[in-house]
Amino acid sequence: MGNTDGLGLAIAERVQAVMAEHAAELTQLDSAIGDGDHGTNMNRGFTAVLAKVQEQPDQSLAAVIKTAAMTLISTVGGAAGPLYGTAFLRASTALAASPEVGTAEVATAVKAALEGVQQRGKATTGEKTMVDAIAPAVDALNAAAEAGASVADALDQAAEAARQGMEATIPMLATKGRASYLGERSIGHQDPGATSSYYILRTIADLVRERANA
Amino acid sequence: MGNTDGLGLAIAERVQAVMAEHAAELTQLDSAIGDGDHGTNMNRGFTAVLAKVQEQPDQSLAAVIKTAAMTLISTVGGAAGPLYGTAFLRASTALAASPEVGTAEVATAVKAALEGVQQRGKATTGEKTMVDAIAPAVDALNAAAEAGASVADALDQAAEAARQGMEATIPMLATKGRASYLGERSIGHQDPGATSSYYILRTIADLVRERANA
Amino acid sequence: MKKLINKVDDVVRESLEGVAAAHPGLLRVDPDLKVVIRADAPVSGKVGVVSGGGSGHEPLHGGFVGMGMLDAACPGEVFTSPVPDQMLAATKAVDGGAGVVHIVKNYTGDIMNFELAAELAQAEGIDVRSIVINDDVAVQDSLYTAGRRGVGGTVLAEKITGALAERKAGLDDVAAICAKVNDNVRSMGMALTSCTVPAAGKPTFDLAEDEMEIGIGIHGEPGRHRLPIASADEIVDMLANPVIDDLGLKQGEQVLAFVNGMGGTPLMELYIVYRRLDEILRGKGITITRSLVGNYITSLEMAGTSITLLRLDDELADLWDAPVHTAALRWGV
Amino acid sequence: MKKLINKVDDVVRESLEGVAAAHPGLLRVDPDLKVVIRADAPVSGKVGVVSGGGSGHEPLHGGFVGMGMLDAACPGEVFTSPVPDQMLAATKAVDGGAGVVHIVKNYTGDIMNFELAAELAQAEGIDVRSIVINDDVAVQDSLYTAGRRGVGGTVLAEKITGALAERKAGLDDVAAICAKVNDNVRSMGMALTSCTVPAAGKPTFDLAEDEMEIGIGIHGEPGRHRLPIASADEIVDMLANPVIDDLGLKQGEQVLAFVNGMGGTPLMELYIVYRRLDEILRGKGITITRSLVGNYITSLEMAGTSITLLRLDDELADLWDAPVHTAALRWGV
Ligand SMILES: Nc1ncnc2c1ncn2[C@@H]1O[C@H](COP(=O)(O)OP(=O)(O)O)[C@@H](O)[C@H]1O
Ligand SMILES: Nc1ncnc2c1ncn2[C@@H]1O[C@H](COP(=O)(O)OP(=O)(O)O)[C@@H](O)[C@H]1O
Ligand SMILES: [Mg+2]
Ligand SMILES: [Mg+2]
Ligand SMILES: [Mg+2]
Ligand SMILES: [Mg+2]
Repeated sequence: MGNTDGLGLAIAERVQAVMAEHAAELTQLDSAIGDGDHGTNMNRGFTAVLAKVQEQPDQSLAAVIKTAAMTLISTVGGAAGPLYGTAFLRASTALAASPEVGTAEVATAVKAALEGVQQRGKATTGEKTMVDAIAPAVDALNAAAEAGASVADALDQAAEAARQGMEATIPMLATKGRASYLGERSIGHQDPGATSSYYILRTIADLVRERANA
Repeated sequence: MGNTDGLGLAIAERVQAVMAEHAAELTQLDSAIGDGDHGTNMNRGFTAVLAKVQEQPDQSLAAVIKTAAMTLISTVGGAAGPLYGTAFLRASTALAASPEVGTAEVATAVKAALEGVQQRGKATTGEKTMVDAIAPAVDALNAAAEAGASVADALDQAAEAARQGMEATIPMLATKGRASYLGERSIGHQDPGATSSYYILRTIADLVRERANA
Repeated sequence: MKKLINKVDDVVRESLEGVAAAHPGLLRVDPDLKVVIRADAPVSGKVGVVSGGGSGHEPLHGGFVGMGMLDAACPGEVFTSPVPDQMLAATKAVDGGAGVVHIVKNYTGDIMNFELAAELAQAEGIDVRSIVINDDVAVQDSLYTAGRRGVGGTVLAEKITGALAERKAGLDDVAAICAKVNDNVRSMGMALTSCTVPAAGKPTFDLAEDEMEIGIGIHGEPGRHRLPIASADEIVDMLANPVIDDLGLKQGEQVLAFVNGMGGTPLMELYIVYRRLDEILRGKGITITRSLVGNYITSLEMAGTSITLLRLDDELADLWDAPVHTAALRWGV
Repeated sequence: MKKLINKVDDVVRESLEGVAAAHPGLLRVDPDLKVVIRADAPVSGKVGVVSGGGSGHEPLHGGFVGMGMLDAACPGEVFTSPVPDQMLAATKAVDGGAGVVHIVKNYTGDIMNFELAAELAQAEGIDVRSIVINDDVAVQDSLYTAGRRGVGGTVLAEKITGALAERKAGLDDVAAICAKVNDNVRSMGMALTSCTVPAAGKPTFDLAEDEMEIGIGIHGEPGRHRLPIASADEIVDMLANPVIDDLGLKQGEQVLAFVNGMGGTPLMELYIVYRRLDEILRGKGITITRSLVGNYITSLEMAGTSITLLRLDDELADLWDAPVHTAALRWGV
């Protein structure tokens, strides 16, 4: 996508709306294997992000994502705050480095985000966390970049991969995060963080597609 | 009734059984306008009374009733303990005074019991307490004594009068005891203490009738 | 009924055994007779201070036995006032020769049982003064009724009376300070849920998800009114204003503000209640110079709160600040 | 949901405002930034002791701010660990030049947020040591998992660490004593009911009338096992034995026994729990020389209990006995 003007703000608006819409569902998932606050946390965080982004002068994509990162860290708390905060921070740094944003740059940015989450949380795939949704998305983006797919197509495939990764958390035994305290009882429930990660990627993908078609 | 041999113990046994049987019901009534313990209190008290009476040498009616009084005072607590304790104490004193126990003596004893309750509790009829069950019983006994009725018949009429007095507490506004804290809300509920008083009188009446027929 | 208990009949005795095991230096317990006695009782030359009432209000009264507060407590069955035997035993155990004050919450049962005990103690030559606490403004007072209940004010009366007794004041003075607290304290409470008496096995009353009881006592009795549930601020207004009015508090006066939990309400919510109470009093120019927030006179696991205000003068404030060492209240030592 | 609250979003802030209003001499509060700070902080030359975590565990942590315990507490949203900004502000506010110890309960969120805060504080030149509390034996420990939760042991760690800091010990020593407590303390908890996070509006889990959860944490999480409800004595056996075994307590050793209520359980029941715990330990020749019974680390209005045992030596016992003056724990002053 050549032009990213206003994309950051648009993402902030859309993600905030999606989190508000799914807050109850995410909290419900977290009640089953966590402490019942993930939806509330994400909703609080992205509402704060939107407010901050709206009032900031520099609306460049990298600047907006950096604001999102700092705001999530200062308002979300819990595990999700530092994890998403670090993810967005790394992504923004990666994007800031590249003047043009094509499929390869998007792949690099999401990969940086994943690395941030893993450094902070020390989780790898298969531990029933957001990593299980984000990692497949990174693979999909790399493949799409190889294949020279458009950003819109690439993000579409990434979101689909994240959805499958999210669903794959259901049979998993949690070994990280609160769900790990449940031991065997964590099996059979979908991970809330993997679910919020999927929603974020899906929302961005849809938005980029719309702008491409516009 | 000329012969009162074993009557005290028989009463203790029968009343204990009746209180155990109706404990839940009495507690239910007390839950509505009190604190939900009247059945438990009465059951605990008369179980203790029976145990004490069984092991005492002097089985005379007056002695047994005196034991009941002291035991109720030391085991029931709440309002019912001192009230029934005082009632039985006065009754036993009255009975001890008279060698022969006829209708007149029974009337005097129950009247003494009522006076004891009223001195302790400062309640008069119409305040939604046990007084509303015992007072009519006293009137019935006096009338029966006048009419020269047998003890069995007299107690039968007394129990019936107590039943009516008990039911008459339903529309009353409580001004004594815990129910008074409810103000208007006490109206429409039958008083637990009036109910236990009726059960005691009815139990004694039935017992005396059986012995008369025997 | 979900409770951490063994046999229903053993609840009071076993919990007293736990109290004895947990606080050996502080108190001794006779679990069969059911009396909790200050470890060093009788303190010779000191007026003994005894209270008691049904169990289920913990930490009241047993949690207040110790230096500077109660010399003995007599716990009855759950929500049932204790029997004269307990009070007599307690009175004898704590009499240091200077007489004993009975602090009695105004309930027919408590009054009558303490009355019997006092008669028996007097007969044994112990000088007893009984002070009745009746601070619940939810109940209309009148000569012809049982009158007002004794609720939150009891905690403050026990602390302040015990403090004066600790200073070896005479029997009349100790009784007088207790009466002074009662004259200057008022309370009102509410419930969001009922509670379950172990022996009964089910809640004393049922309350819908959107209802609350205003003007409850501490025995799981229903209150004066059942109302649709309201916000914390609205509820505090309903409780605080009758208390302030009944006490006739005026601008410039100082009070001790006591926000009590009924047992099942989180501390977090009690502080939300305190926040509003503080706001209301400020608005009227009344200053809170002492505060107490927590579960001190409870109704088993009932969710709810009560508000108690005590008008303070230097004497009462000084006695409140005096050292106290009990299981539930401790400072200055 | 039945709670004494106003707007769900204001619960934490309003309750902090209540805390500030109730304890002016003891602490100060920044209700927007959400930090509770000891009134006289920073105490120069004294190591600052800071803790924090989600709200809903009151009195933990705010109720433990004061002389001889915490210098500051950072309450997050209900059951959500606080954010680095709070911890950084608290750390700066209490640094008396001798460095600051962070006492962190072992939850992924708490760990990561405190980690970020520590990095930021270090960057500003404040020497920070973080000690992680992970005393919950209900959770199998392993290098490859999030590990054990920090629960009841946290209360004891905060008291003892604060006591040593109050004596002006150095940063390494203060951090070391906190680690020593963690090495010698274990806990296990259970629930009879769930609890309701205000923002969620309904109970975190459902439990039938005849079921209980064994091995719960303090966030309304379900436990390790759901079992048919048992008697208090049986339940205490289930909790105490794993704690005793995991600590490897031996005959002749001395312990501090802490029976904690989860918020909705009456004190009377906690003492029934204590009674059995005392019995079990006596049976093994282990002596309880210090005890604590009450609601100190809670899960909102959850009904349940947790048992914590701390192996005592003279050093730990002496620091436990040291004067403390906070809203929830006070003695010796
Ligand atoms: N170590 C970790 N690495 C990656 N993701 C994690 C880790 N721990 C937890 N998470 C994610 O965080 C989610 C929970 O977030 P949230 O409920 O907001 O925080 P908390 O668990 O502190 O309440 C989990 O569903 C999981 O996806
Ligand atoms: N002042 C009184 N005079 C006569 N009877 C009374 C009085 N107060 C209470 N009662 C009786 O006591 C009964 C309640 O007994 P109980 O529940 O055992 O005691 P408590 O009210 O202390 O729990 C009431 O139903 C009433 O009949
Ligand atoms: Mg969560
Ligand atoms: Mg009753
Ligand atoms: Mg009663
Ligand atoms: Mg959380």
